[in-house]
Amino acid sequence: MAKDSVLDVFEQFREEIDDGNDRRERLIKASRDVTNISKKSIFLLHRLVLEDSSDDQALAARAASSGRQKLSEANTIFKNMREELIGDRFWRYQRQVSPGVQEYIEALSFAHYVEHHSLISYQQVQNALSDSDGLFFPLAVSDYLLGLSDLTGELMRFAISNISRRGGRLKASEVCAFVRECKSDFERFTPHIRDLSKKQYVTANSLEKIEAAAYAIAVRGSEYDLPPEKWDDLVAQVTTR
Amino acid sequence: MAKDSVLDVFEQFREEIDDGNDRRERLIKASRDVTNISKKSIFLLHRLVLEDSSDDQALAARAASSGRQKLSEANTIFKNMREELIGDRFWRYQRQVSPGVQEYIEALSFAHYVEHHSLISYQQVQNALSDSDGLFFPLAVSDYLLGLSDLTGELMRFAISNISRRGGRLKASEVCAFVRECKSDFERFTPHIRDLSKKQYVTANSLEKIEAAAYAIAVRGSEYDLPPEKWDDLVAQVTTR
Amino acid sequence: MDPRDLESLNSLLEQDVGVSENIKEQVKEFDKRIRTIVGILGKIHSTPSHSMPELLDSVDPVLHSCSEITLAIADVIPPDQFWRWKDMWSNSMRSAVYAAALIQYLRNGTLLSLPRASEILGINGEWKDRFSLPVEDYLHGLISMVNELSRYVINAVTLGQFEEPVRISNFVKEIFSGFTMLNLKNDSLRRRFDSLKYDLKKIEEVVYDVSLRKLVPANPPVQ
Amino acid sequence: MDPRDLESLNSLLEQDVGVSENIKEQVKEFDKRIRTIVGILGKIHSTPSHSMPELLDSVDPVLHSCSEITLAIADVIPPDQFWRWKDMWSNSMRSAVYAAALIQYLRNGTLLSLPRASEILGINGEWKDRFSLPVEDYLHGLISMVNELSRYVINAVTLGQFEEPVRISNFVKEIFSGFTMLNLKNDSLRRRFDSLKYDLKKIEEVVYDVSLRKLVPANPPVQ
Amino acid sequence: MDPRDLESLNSLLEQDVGVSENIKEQVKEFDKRIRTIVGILGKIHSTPSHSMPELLDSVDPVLHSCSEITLAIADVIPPDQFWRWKDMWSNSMRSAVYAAALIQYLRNGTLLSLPRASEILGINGEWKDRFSLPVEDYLHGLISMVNELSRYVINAVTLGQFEEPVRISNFVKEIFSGFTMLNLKNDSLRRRFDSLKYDLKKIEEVVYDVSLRKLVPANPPVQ
Amino acid sequence: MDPRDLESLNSLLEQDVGVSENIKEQVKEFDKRIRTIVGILGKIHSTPSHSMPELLDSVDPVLHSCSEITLAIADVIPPDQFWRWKDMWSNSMRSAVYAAALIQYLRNGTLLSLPRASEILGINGEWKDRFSLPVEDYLHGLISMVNELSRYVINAVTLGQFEEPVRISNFVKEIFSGFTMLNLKNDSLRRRFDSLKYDLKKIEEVVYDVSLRKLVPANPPVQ
Amino acid sequence: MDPRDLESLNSLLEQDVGVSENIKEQVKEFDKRIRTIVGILGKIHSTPSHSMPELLDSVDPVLHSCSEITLAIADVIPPDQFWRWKDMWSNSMRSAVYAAALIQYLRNGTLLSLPRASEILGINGEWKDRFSLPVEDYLHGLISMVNELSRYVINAVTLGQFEEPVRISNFVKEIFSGFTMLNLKNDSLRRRFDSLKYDLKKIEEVVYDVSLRKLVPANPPVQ
Amino acid sequence: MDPRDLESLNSLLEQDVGVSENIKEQVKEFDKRIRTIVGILGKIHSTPSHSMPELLDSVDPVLHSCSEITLAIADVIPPDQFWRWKDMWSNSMRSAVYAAALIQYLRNGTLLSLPRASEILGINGEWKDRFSLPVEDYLHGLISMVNELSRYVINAVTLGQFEEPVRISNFVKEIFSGFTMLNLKNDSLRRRFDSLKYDLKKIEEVVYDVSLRKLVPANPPVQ
Ligand SMILES: [Mn+2]
Ligand SMILES: [Mn+2]
Repeated sequence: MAKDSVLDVFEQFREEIDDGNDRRERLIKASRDVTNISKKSIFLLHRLVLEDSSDDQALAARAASSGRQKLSEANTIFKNMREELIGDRFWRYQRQVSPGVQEYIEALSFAHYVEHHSLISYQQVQNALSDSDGLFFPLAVSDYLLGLSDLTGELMRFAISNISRRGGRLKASEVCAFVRECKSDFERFTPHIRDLSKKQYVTANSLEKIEAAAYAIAVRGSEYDLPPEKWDDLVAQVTTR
Repeated sequence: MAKDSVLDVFEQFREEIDDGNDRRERLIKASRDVTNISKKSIFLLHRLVLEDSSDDQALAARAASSGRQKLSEANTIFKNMREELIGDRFWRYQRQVSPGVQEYIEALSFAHYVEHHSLISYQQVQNALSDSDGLFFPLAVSDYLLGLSDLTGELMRFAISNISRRGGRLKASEVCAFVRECKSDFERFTPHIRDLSKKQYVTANSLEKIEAAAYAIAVRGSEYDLPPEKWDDLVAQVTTR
Repeated sequence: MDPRDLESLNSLLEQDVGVSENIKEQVKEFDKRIRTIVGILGKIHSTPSHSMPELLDSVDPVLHSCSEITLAIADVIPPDQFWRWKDMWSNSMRSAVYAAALIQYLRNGTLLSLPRASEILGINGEWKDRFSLPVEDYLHGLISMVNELSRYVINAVTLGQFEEPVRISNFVKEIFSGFTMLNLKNDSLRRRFDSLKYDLKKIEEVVYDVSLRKLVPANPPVQ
Repeated sequence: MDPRDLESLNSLLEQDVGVSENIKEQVKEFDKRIRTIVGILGKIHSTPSHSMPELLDSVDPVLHSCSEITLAIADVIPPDQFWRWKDMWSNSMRSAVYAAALIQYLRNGTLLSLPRASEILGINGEWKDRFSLPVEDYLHGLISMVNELSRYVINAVTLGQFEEPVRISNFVKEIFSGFTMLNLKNDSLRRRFDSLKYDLKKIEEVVYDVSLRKLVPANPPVQ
Repeated sequence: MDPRDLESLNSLLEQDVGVSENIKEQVKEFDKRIRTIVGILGKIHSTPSHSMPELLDSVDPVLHSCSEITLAIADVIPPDQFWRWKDMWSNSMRSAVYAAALIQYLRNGTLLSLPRASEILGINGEWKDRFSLPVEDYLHGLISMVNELSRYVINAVTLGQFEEPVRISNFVKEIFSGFTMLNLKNDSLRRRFDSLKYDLKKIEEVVYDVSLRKLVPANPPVQ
Repeated sequence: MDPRDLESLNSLLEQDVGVSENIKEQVKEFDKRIRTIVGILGKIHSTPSHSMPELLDSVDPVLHSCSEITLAIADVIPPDQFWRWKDMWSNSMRSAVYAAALIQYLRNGTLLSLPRASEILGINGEWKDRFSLPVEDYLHGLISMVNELSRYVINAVTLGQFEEPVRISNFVKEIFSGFTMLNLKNDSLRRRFDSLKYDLKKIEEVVYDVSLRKLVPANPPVQ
Repeated sequence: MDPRDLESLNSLLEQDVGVSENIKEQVKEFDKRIRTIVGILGKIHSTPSHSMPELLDSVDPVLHSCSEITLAIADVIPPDQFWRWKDMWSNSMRSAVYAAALIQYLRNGTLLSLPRASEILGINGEWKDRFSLPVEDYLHGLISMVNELSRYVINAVTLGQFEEPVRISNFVKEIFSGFTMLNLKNDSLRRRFDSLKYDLKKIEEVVYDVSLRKLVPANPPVQ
Repeated sequence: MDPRDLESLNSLLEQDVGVSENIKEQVKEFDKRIRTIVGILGKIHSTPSHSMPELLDSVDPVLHSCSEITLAIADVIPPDQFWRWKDMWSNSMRSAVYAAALIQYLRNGTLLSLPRASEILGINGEWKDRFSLPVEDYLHGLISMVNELSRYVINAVTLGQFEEPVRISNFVKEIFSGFTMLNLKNDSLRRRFDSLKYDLKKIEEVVYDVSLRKLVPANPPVQ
């Protein structure tokens, strides 16, 4: 290469490198936005499920739908990211995108659990991450699992705040069983996914908190010779103003 | 407070907290943009000062002006931040803004050094950070000093890459003296500014690199009984094609 | 660096040192008073209802004297620099809010509002650029109060005051539902809000104990 | 989790494990060949010009055999997943570029271009979604070459080849000015670019030595 | 370097690489089985007593299959090099001991001894120079079992099995006082021993809860 | 370096090594005795009141033998260097204070004073420049005692000793309010002071449990 | 807690706080002076021999003023507590020794002894129980001086003072072999001793550079 | 826990403590001798060729006395446990190899082989299960020798021994290309191998310096 051609070639390199850096920067920003929306959606869900209601199932459906509504703002962002993540670009920028995607999955799976008492499937998350033109970008299995792993922390909060509401004790033991199963299901994935074993510790911790709460109820309840359904009524007589 | 009023009040709190978080987020993004522009400006300067030229001073002035030109993009961003940082807000969000400001000062002071061979003053940075309506936002002394401290690293690169150009050896010893003085001037500020002593280590490191380069020239030169001005000519006869 | 510039920078930094040392001095005194207040309030756990008013009254003078501190701090803070320095006294301020909120609840059964908290601590609304009570600190104070109430509930029952759990349970539920309105970052406030959930649960358990043992009449007087 | 979902996730992950182990196998072989190449090239420092062509020729077969590796890797990488796996062989790839660039310079005195490097390493332009030679890796390879040339300059003079420093100095200056065109992040490439500056400086010092001692004629033949 | 010396050095190094890769392969499989075992044992927390035997039986085949691993590892370890490589599988081994000890306790209420643990894991006493179960690993396994039991106690009570706490409390106390007698050097084992104290306290609290509420017949633990 | 200077520097350094090794030896023995003491005291949790005196008496000889250690340490410490070396035995010393304080409380229901603690451990008031019991270590010992009492309360109730919680609750409240008055700097002592609050809360819960169930005569704690 | 005991505990703790704050105040001032000294000494690297005496003389007043600090600290330290507080000013003290040693070498080419260092810093031999200069701090100061000299050698040559390297090389070799004789325990001093070896190598390279180029009269170092 | 089991566990643990303390004692002595050896070898840098034999001879007795240490260690190591304890003396052993290799090179210009190193250090081939010289430690020792030679080259030239660089350059090149052939795993040895490359480069620069100045007869190094 002659000197000028060296400069020309490096100028091309510069453009390529700058393009990559600028795109990385845009994606980091988009990912932060998605994270914020998802966090708000999680708080909204926590708030809504505690509203007074006579029909628990209806309340849950309403809450989940509002949560998803809020999350749809993230979908708009994802849609805009499609171009940036086309072809081999997704894996090139996966590390930048992944925090937002994981938080989104945490929120989405929380809404799903509130409504259906079950784990959202990989396919269902993919459906959420697509429009009529198909997927916005590939869904990494690691993002799916790490997002779900974070869900267990929110479920712990959900169980604890529900516990002193009517029917909350039942809900807590449901969540307890659910989180226990999650933990055990995720165990086999830990060798494949970096950071998952660290998150399994967090899950174990949340699980123990829920178990402790369930224990406290059981112990206190066992002392009284009353069917649990009656407790709430008895207490209600005292506490309603 | 009655229950409803509690909720009303907390709803106000929510708005206040959300406002704060959203503003913080916007400022983080703006700061990242400023950082990127500043980094590009620094590279531009490094590139321009190495161009072939017969008039060193003119070349330097041209380079500095191009660097500042690039930096003016950051000024547009700063201008937009003015509203966000008005009144007591500046200190509230200083930590978010400061990385961008420091990188900007690094770039600005580099342009200044290239042109004037001197340290840009606090007042001069303030002037750069204002328009006809005054300062965009207050300039923290810590940002000023930490930005300048980073400058010494760029000056080290500047000195080393210049060293094998005509007149570069003189420039290197100028930079050496300048960085040595910076280090000694900054010393008294270290108790007041967190992180400055860590950066002083980096400066000491850069300084030693420049000193080593100056030493190598001196040692090699001393062996030959020639005035240094003649070296370049002698070498030029050999290397020009 | 130009010697004059050097000098002027140095004088700017020395000014900051002056502000900081002034505040440090005040905060030391603030902490001392807070320690006294917290010490006295520690006695609520063994104080029967009828002696409570007297105990609470004994805190008032010290608590009100805190307004001397806030005034002194506000005086040394340069305009618009509130947020620059506030970390230095946040902890003390939160404890002050805690104390004020606890006293108000134990006296009237009501929740201390943020403006009222500011007022008690002598924070002048006109100082806005130099001193105010941020929402976060107020909320931290409330959570500390709930933490303490969850302990108080236990001791009240031990002292035979069986109606306290139900009253406090209702009060804390109200605060809890306020907190659910907020979107918190993963910060200390969120962690402490989680702790509030446990307090609420614990208080509820006491309510169960006294209800199921019928230690409390079925329909307490509306507050 | 639904057992079928569990199974399907697991099979996705197992697939990845398969890819990864396949690549690991190839990289091990890649490294071995690179080690051989680097071993041979280590001899340039004690090889006089006239024996250089022979030495360089002896590297060719091993270097060309690397295209077997790139082919094998490209074969196992799923479409569009190039960037997911590339860290596994980046180091080897950079060394391969280093070797190819060094050979080309020592043979022809010219700079290896990125497309030519790809070609030598058997990277097919049509694999774009599964395998390519990223600019960063190419640039790392060039810097390694300059590092080696700065050592070679010294040894060439020791061997009495006084014209080498000037030639190499010009070549490296060209590369250096290419690098100044780039906006680099604070990453390993920037750090290594800094090292390039030192190499250039060191080569220049040798040029001084031979010029001032008049060991080299004033106007060497234009290349 | 003398080529023959070089040859012999390299063959020594290659051997080590071979051993290491062989072991790595086995450990990967070991881990997989351990994870399966741990996964199943996780269900004890929601399993009522009457279904426990069945659950424990379902672990047996996997646990016994671990002896294939120990055999395979013992086979590749050169004589006298047990201690060189053992860190590679210590964690898995400790988990295996944990599982075996937990199963034995839940089945018979007795403590697994070190020789019995070796036997279950298929460790042949004649391998002494190539494979054994070090005391430290055995003890780590026991501590893990106690950690798990302290959680199990909680969940057993939740399931209404009120007699478990007292039984487990006695078992753990015995282990605890055993550990107190041991001369543990100040290392990871010592740190984990502290966790034992914490577990014991937790279990005592459960015993307290059920005794207080007369959910078990009054029967003060034997001294 | 001037040989004489060198000599004197080295002899200074050697002296320090000597002191340090001497102390290490003693501390090893100290630790051993402390381990025995702590081991015996661990039995208080399953010892009914009537056998307690006998248990406590059995600790006395070992505890008193610790004065041999303090004497031996004091002997090797050069004048004025107490604070240089004390970290080496602080932990053991704190445990000794803990044991002495626990024994005194369980015997007489009273709090061990600092001078009395010194005396029991055989610390001679005249050693002031070479050995003393610093306030901090004394306070650490007291906190450890409270930590243990919070566990003891639980087990006492399990053993049917329902009057213990109220007694201990009063004792710990007194210590707690004593600590509240102290101006603790923000260090490890402050952190452990928080654990005291937690212990107190736990003891109060036990008092609540036994009061609620009328297992003790209604008798509101003295203020 | 007995109120009188409490009183005495608290007064002990308050005393410590007082001592600590007093020292902190002094250390702040100490640091300021040290920083001034270090700032001035930074100029040795650009000062030609003939201006050196003047530069060094300008440090003297500040350095001597440090004796005010040592006096002030010694005054507030209670008898026998030197080792309790000394970490608060060790760093400053080491820098002071560094400065004094560097000045003495640059003036006379001799090594500052420990007693002379104490004297310069105004440390009174009679304060032994309250203030002294520990060997470790003295040695740290010497190592810092060597670190600085290894940099000075480079800059001296740049300034054309070709005789410096050989002189300094001999001086540093002497110090180095002195350190080799010392029985350093495996701590920070040992680690810094390794840096000395690195400095020595650096200085030897400079000596090599000037000898090779015959910039100094051939004069092999004395063995 | 079964008392007999406990007994046997404890005796196993006690044995280990015994072994460990025995070794610690020996290693302390080993280190002392190594320090002496390294101290003497430090003088090679200022020793002219003709006095070198005498200097090297003076090391021999100390070096040979190290075989007492290896014997003593081998004696206390239980069969098969070499790899369990070897980290305790690896550093000393590497230094011993370094010393032996350096001496052999300076005496004969030849490379110390692994078997010969074992022999010098008194390691008996029959101890295989209790004591041997692992390849890694031998190689670490060689690298340290090269590090030292790169410093020696500089000082030799300063002393006017211009023929040393070329000789040493050839020797180091041979070692370097030996290492290139070895399959080093990515560990500390690999990292230190990089330092070797750096040393070689430095030695080549010295060769350059002396060749350029015609201080040695032109004589291109043999390939
Ligand atoms: Mn979350
Ligand atoms: Mn920079």
